[in-house]
Amino acid sequence: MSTEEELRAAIARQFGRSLHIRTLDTGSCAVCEQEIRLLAAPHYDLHRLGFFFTPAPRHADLLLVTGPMIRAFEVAARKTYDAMPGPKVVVAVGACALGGVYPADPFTHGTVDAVLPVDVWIPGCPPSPLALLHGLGVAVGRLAEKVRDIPFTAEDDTERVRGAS
Amino acid sequence: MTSELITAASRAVPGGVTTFQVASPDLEAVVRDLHGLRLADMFASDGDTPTLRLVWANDADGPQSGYVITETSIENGEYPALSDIAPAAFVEECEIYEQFGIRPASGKPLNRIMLPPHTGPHNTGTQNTGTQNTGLPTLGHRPPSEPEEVRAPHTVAGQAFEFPFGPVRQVGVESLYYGLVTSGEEVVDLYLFTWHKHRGLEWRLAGMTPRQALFLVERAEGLSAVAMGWAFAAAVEAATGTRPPAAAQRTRAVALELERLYNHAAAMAALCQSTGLSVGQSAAEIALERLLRLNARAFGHRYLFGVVDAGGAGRAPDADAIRADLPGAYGEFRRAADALLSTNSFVDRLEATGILTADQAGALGLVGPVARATGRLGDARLMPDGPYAGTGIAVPTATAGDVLARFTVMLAEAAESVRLIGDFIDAGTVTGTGPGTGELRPGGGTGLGWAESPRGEALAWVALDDEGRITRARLRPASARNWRGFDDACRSQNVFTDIPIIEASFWLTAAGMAR
Amino acid sequence: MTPLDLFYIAAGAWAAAAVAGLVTGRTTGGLRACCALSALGGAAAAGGGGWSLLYGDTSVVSAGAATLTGGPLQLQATSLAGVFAALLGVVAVAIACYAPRYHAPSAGTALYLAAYNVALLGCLAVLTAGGMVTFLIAWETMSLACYLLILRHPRDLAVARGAFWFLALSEAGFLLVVAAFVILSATTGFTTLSGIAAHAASVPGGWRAAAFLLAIVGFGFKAGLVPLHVWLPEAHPVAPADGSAFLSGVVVKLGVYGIALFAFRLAPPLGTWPGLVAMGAGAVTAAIGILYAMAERDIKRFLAYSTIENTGIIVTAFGAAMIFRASGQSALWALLLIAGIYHVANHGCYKTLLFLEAGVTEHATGTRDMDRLGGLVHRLPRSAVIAFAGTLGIAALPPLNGFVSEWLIFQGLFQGFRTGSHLTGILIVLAAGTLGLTGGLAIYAFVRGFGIPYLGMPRTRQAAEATEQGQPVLGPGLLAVACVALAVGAPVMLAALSRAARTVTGVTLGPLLLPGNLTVIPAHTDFAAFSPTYLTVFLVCALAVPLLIYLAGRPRAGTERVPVWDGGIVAFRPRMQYSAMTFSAPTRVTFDALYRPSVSVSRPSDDDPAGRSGPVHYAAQVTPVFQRYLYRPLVRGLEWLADLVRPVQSGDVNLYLLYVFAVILLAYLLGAV
Amino acid sequence: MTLWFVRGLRRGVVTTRYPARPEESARYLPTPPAFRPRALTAGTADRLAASCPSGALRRADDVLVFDVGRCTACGRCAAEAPHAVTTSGAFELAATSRSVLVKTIPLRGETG
Repeated sequence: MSTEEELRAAIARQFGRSLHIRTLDTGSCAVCEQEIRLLAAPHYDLHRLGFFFTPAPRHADLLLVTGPMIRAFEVAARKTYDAMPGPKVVVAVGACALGGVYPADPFTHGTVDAVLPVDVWIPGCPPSPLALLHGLGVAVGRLAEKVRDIPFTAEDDTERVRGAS
Repeated sequence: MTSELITAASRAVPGGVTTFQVASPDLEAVVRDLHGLRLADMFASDGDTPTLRLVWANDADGPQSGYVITETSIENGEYPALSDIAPAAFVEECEIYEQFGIRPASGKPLNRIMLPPHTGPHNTGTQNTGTQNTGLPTLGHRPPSEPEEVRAPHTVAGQAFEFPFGPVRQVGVESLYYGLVTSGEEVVDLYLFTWHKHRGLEWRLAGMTPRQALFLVERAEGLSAVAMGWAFAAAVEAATGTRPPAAAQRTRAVALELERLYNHAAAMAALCQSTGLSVGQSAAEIALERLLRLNARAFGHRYLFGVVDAGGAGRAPDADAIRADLPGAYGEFRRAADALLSTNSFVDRLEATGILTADQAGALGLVGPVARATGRLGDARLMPDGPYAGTGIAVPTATAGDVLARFTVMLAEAAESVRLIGDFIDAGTVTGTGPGTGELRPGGGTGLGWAESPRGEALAWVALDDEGRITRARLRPASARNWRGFDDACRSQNVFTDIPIIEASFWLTAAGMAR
Repeated sequence: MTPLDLFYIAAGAWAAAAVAGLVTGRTTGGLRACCALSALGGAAAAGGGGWSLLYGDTSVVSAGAATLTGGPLQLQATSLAGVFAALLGVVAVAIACYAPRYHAPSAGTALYLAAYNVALLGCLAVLTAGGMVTFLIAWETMSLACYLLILRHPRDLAVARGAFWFLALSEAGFLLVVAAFVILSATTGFTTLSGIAAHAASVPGGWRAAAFLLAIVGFGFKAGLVPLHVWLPEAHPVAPADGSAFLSGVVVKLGVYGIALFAFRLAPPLGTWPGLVAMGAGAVTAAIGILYAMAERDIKRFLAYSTIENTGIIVTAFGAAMIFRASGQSALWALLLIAGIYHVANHGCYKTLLFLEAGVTEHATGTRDMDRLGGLVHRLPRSAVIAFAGTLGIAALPPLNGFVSEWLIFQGLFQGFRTGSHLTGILIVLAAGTLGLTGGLAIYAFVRGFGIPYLGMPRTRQAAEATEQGQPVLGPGLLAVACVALAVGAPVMLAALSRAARTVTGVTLGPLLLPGNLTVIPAHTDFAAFSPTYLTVFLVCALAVPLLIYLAGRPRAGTERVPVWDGGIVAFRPRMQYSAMTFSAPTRVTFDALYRPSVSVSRPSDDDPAGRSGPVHYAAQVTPVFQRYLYRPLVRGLEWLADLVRPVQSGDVNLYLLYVFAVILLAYLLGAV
Repeated sequence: MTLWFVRGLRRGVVTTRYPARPEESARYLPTPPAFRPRALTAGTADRLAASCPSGALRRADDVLVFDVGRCTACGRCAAEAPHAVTTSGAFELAATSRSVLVKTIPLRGETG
């Protein structure tokens, strides 16, 4: 198995049961934050899955990053990442963080992975709490990544299209 | 001249907006005379000579309500110091200086609002150098500023010390830097930096078509996407002389009221969290989630992005879904609210906390529930020429000005929103595509647009060139207004633990402040 | 050969030093020579003091030529004064090591050194005075010399005011002291202290009590008993560092000596209530002293108030000792006397040390304001270590010396129930409670007093650029060693003290206090016990354990160094750390009745929203209650009185002749009656 | 507090069973588009790319490159060419590598 798969297996061993999450807003429009807050709400209750929010990066295993990574915020982002003990996972959340809304320009880097080493990408504007739950599961290697097999072609088209990867 | 202005300000105008040219010398006198009105916004636009625009709102429940815009062209890079007469102008004076390099004549030191001290690896939330070494583009001429001229908002002197808080704060909240200046016991002062989130939206919008722009405008403050989008769309429509179909307007209104509902539910959850009442938070979040699912079912988006379109409505509500789910979702909201109001430990924390007086709200030009909780009547839905015209909308107010007053105002607004949604749906709405959506008329011009976001009046002003592309767009979400009342509210008591409660009751976003 | 001979040597050396200072103080070499002589005198005095502890009281000898009074000086070395003399010597040596680097040679320095050595001489004379006239002369000499050494920079108004406060109050005190002596000598018919002491018992108790009360007030002015303390915070900051060290380390202690002299040698036997008076005064002084220290930003004012607190602790111990004596608990009487004297020695050492370090800080940074300092531990490492030792001592934390004496005092007070009388028992325990509060606040105050200037980040450029180059280290270092010695060698010290105390108390406390094996027992075996020596050893070892573990574990544990989590701001700013005033804000708020704090918040303009344009200035001032509400009216009254009698002073010679005539006439009439 | 206790009991459980069971409310979530290759011509692809505000769509000569990561599910492409675009209904889009999110859609539409 490839080194990446080994890494995923290691993370699954490390974090499979319990994992602490720190969030980081690098310039979002406040909607991704709302969805992340709702993860702890009764409807989704991520604690039942062994995920917990922690305000201190020192105790965090996973960093949920939203927003297009404003350049003025770069230092704070790096410091937050550095403050986390290894092994650590970075999850880029939302279209902003994936480069969908802002280009790389004097104000923003445009994407999170321009500054932080992203491990998991969660699309969506905003990604719904369900999408976030799935993403967290993928991040800790507990859920299978599905998007690899979705062709994004309509059903009436019989012939499957290989993904770019 | 000014008397003419006053009469104009108190006269019903088709479209609700009157514009006047004011020469730079007599601007000060005009501001003195218009001081009875609320200074809603102030911005500049670049040209051969930069133009300074002041937007005055006449908050009244009646035909005389409306906006007055004064246009003044600035020759020598200076204009009379307006913030000495109308304190609400101070933030914009600073912003305009950052962006255009024109400043009030009084040499009063200006604060840093939008542009970070300097970008690059050594940017800090707190240190400060001149704007000229931020490598960021500005809307106008780069200000000719020495570092000491644009200074950090506060430097602590004497025996107090600054408690640094942020920009990376607790989980699931936006990045925001508080400087809490304290003597160890009392809150001497409190200020905030939001430039960590400045995305240069007004700079980006220049050169876009309105439809492209809307995509970003909705994301200026995602939690009031409908209001901001509607204000912007209305501005564009005013600029092009487009009359959006009434059905499309009603669609927008339905979305706007749904937005108000879910925001007030979220504010309620935040209030419970800040007071440590987890059960109440859970109850509020159940209501919030159900309202968001209602949004998704009715408009296809949990946060109602893409509902507003330039000249019409981009998405149509599923009226049956709303009729089916709204009562249940609002029932959750109502039950949670009632339970909270009958929980003394909760109400006691809210009572007499974070008090703002009506005078403060007026001086700072505050809007929305924050202002209405002090007894000021100000609601963009009362302005003429909207879908609300015939609805006999009731604007709830309170007088205490504390957190509890804001909370009760929000609850009353939620009830009113439910009624309005019902009325609008019964009156009929339209689908996003096809006839009735409304198309933008070609051509250029300038226009002002407004909508009442859950946080208060959202304003937008655009100037379009003849191809209909944006030359200057001004976005002013309610958050850009109300943060300036935050430190006064925090200083009204000297209890640190009240600050999160006050923040929750303001329910603002850093994104809206920074744009 | 008696301790007196050593004292003669000391006196000679200091006299010579005074002259040398006056003559050669302008040159570096001369400065050094003067200080060398001064150090020699100090060594001799220390030796003499130590010796007189073991030697007992010498006989009264008449020395020197005729004095102002016509009679010769009467000298006597007593065990009671021994500790004070030894302390005087040690402090003199330390300051002598410190001064050459602290003072720049100049005319002012020359005068200062002369005055300083004369003051040393005066102190020694006070401690060796065998007769009341000698005592009074010596006392006045010391006071005037101290006035001169405070007045180092007479052009400065603040200096002049501070010096004047000192002079005025010590003169006021002097009159009362004279009255006290006159009462005793008139009633006993003796002028030698030993004579008075021997025959005091025959005097009616009312006279003795009156003499004692006059004495405690009179000496209280010097010792700094509240409300007679106001000169300390005024004079200490303006005097040179070693001068204020001398004031706090020795001069204040002489006031305490005077109180002890009357309480235990001259005035007794006294009843219970004078003891209660002394104890109450001491407890109040201790509490108020530390509370005011808490509100000070100026390091030296802070230390001055802390001196007031320690005086209070000592006087409380003495008062309790008097009570126990009156109630026949001679063991506890001796214990508290010893504990009080021990605390005198301890406080003399670490307070001198701290004042000297305050001088170092002021020289290195140019300010005494805690809120303008910070981070000095990195700039002045050696001074920081020494100051830390002194801070541990004064905060009464083991293993340093302050802990030993305060422990003994508390143990003595806790046995108040042994007086038999419930009321006195309760009152003594109340005093113990007050001292408990004081001790807690003292730790709080000195966490602040050390943490704000030495730890954290520098708050000003001066603090950031401070350097240890050419700063004196030896003197304070010596005192730090003394502090440690007083802690580790506590059993030895206590043995010597108990022996010395025998000359006053008559009881031999030795076995009761020290049953051997370095353990200390507060007079009653069933009560408590501890061993300062073992405690020190243990604490040092305990400190070593984690260190060893760390050193042992370091290679294996893979450590990753990351900066402190600061919420994402790039750098903490100095303005983001606790300042002296904010640190003490809770106390200021709790005791605002005492502080009468006045807070002022000034903004450039109050209606600038979203951030005032410009700095927000916050200032909290504390009203010195006693200056304002006690002394100011007093001074006003005096001025009013002076206005009344001014007409008498017309300047007309004939009128004055008339006065003379009238007085003579009056005298004749009285004679005739 | 008893009030809240009773409320909670009466309210019952609202928590979803996801990921153990599928979540019903997911049906209403906005999801990225799915494309009908047979309806896609080069011209359509260009129009779609032009209509996309987030730059998630672009045409590389004979394929439509769809970056799911940048898609905001705004639905403007569906509005632009309803016959060629429908919604994918997929919301579980988390990817462990960025490239997985970039899809290429063949253009099978008959041109001309």
